[in-house]
Amino acid sequence: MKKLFGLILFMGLGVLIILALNNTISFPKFGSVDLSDRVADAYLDNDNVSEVGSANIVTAIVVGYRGFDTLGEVTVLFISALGVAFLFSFKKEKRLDLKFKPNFMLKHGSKLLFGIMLVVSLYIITHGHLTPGGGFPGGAIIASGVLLLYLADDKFRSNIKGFKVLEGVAGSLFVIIGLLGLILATSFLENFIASGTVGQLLSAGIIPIIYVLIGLKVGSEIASVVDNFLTEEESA
Amino acid sequence: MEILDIIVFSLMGLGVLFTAIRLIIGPHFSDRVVALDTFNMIVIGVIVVLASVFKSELYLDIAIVYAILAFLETVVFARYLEGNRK
Amino acid sequence: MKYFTTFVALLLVYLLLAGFTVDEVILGSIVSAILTVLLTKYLNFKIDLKFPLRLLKFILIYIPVFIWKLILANFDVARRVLSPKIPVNPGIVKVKTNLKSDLGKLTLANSITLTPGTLSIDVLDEYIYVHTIDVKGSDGLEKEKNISGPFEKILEGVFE
Amino acid sequence: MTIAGYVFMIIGGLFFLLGGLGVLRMPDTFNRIQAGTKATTLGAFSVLIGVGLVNFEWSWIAKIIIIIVFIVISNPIGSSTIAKATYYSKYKPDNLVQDDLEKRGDE
Repeated sequence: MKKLFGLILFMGLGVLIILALNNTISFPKFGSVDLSDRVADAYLDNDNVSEVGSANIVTAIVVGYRGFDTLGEVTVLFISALGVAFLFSFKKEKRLDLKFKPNFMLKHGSKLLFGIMLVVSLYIITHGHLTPGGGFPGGAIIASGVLLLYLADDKFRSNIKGFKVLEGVAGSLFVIIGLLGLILATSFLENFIASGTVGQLLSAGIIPIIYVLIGLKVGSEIASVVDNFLTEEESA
Repeated sequence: MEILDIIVFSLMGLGVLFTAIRLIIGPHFSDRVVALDTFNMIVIGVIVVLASVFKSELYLDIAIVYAILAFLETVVFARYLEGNRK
Repeated sequence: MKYFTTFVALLLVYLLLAGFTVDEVILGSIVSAILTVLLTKYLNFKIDLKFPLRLLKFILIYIPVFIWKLILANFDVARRVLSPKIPVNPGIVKVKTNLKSDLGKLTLANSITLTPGTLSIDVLDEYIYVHTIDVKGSDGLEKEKNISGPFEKILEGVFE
Repeated sequence: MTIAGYVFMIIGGLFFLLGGLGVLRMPDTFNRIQAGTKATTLGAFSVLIGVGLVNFEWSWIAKIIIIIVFIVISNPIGSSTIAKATYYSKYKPDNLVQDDLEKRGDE
């Protein structure tokens, strides 16, 4: 039954792809695309740096112009975390037994390093509009800190409920800020705060706020994936 | 100063080459982990010197993040190796 | 007091990364305050009034010795790498340490790894298990002098 | 200042080269760990100080301090983790003349 269902899904997807590629109306003909007529030029235009207010052009595109896409990306990550949680069980009570004790230096040194890692990750998240980096790498570093503690301490169990609450709150706030843009300005996720001087910490309007939320959401999602992999059900 | 940059880069590049050879031929998994650890440290050096060549301190952020991830990588591989017990 | 030192350490790291401006100090204080509440239960440093003196000892006595030993270690490595004919008889020896605090043991083990010819593998109870390239000296005391001698006394002054 | 910085950087590069050579030429895993860790720690130290001297500004030096502290703490920890893993794995080198850890038994 499962295999049949999978086959139907697979074939349906194939049909959809063929239909989409066969569509001659919405796709320009091969070789006839006018590359000078793309939005990329407008994004990279120097005037737009002052329009968005972000010193980092990648951040300006990812959050400023393509905020809606980013919301989708974060949702993809959320769904994959949910998939991992489904694949394993929900009733996680016991820490997975790693059989081998971590050595002393790793166990005690990782606590020192964890502090540095968290500060670095928060620095990267909050400076996403000024330096390379931003929400996604910062969130990944938070999660790697959690992974380090899991590997370094065989008794450690992170507060996974806190992570879930954090993830939910961050996701909801992202959407709420988008809706505020719809109300206060004209469209979803539009910037409604003055963008300030380029290069200052408090600049670029809603970009830093959204990037902080993305960072917290990504970090807590990946941390919950790590937790799911390293815990198991209480064997009855 | 360009010639000095080239000297530094070539020294580090030779180091990277040697560790890469060990990474490929290393008879055991543990040798590969050691080679990878050394490799990552040299790459941190390369990033820092690149930051100096490009005169941009933003590259140092990348070096910090790389150092963090390199350490984590070493720990993860080492813990995996422990599972391969005799 | 415990909260305060954690807070100061985190804020220092943040400000070193971000630079000293008014905005950064405010943001860094918020970030460090949140992290302090989350992290204090994992970090347990014993901090008392002698702390500045200890820090001074650490910087002025420990670090120069450490760097000197590190340079010696590298010349040792260079000698071994460039002439692999030097006979090696490696072994794992245990070294007793008198340090009680975890941080002290950690620093001692890390220092041993970075000194000539030794590599600390694990710390169990009050023994540090060290891999040495060349097992010297048959009785225990002599070995300990060779391996952990220079650091043990300094770190006792710092951490105990 | 620039000259001194470049001297440090070249010394650091030499130590990195030495680390790579050590990892390649040493006979067994523990010796490779030793050579790799020591040489790369001092090499990174030296290169970072050199870059700090070439670009003698506060924003550079602050970040360099963070990297040095992180490397000095993390590098020995990482190598001792590999060493312990190697010791208990099936690839343990068999040329040890003395082995105190074995007397202690498993874990």
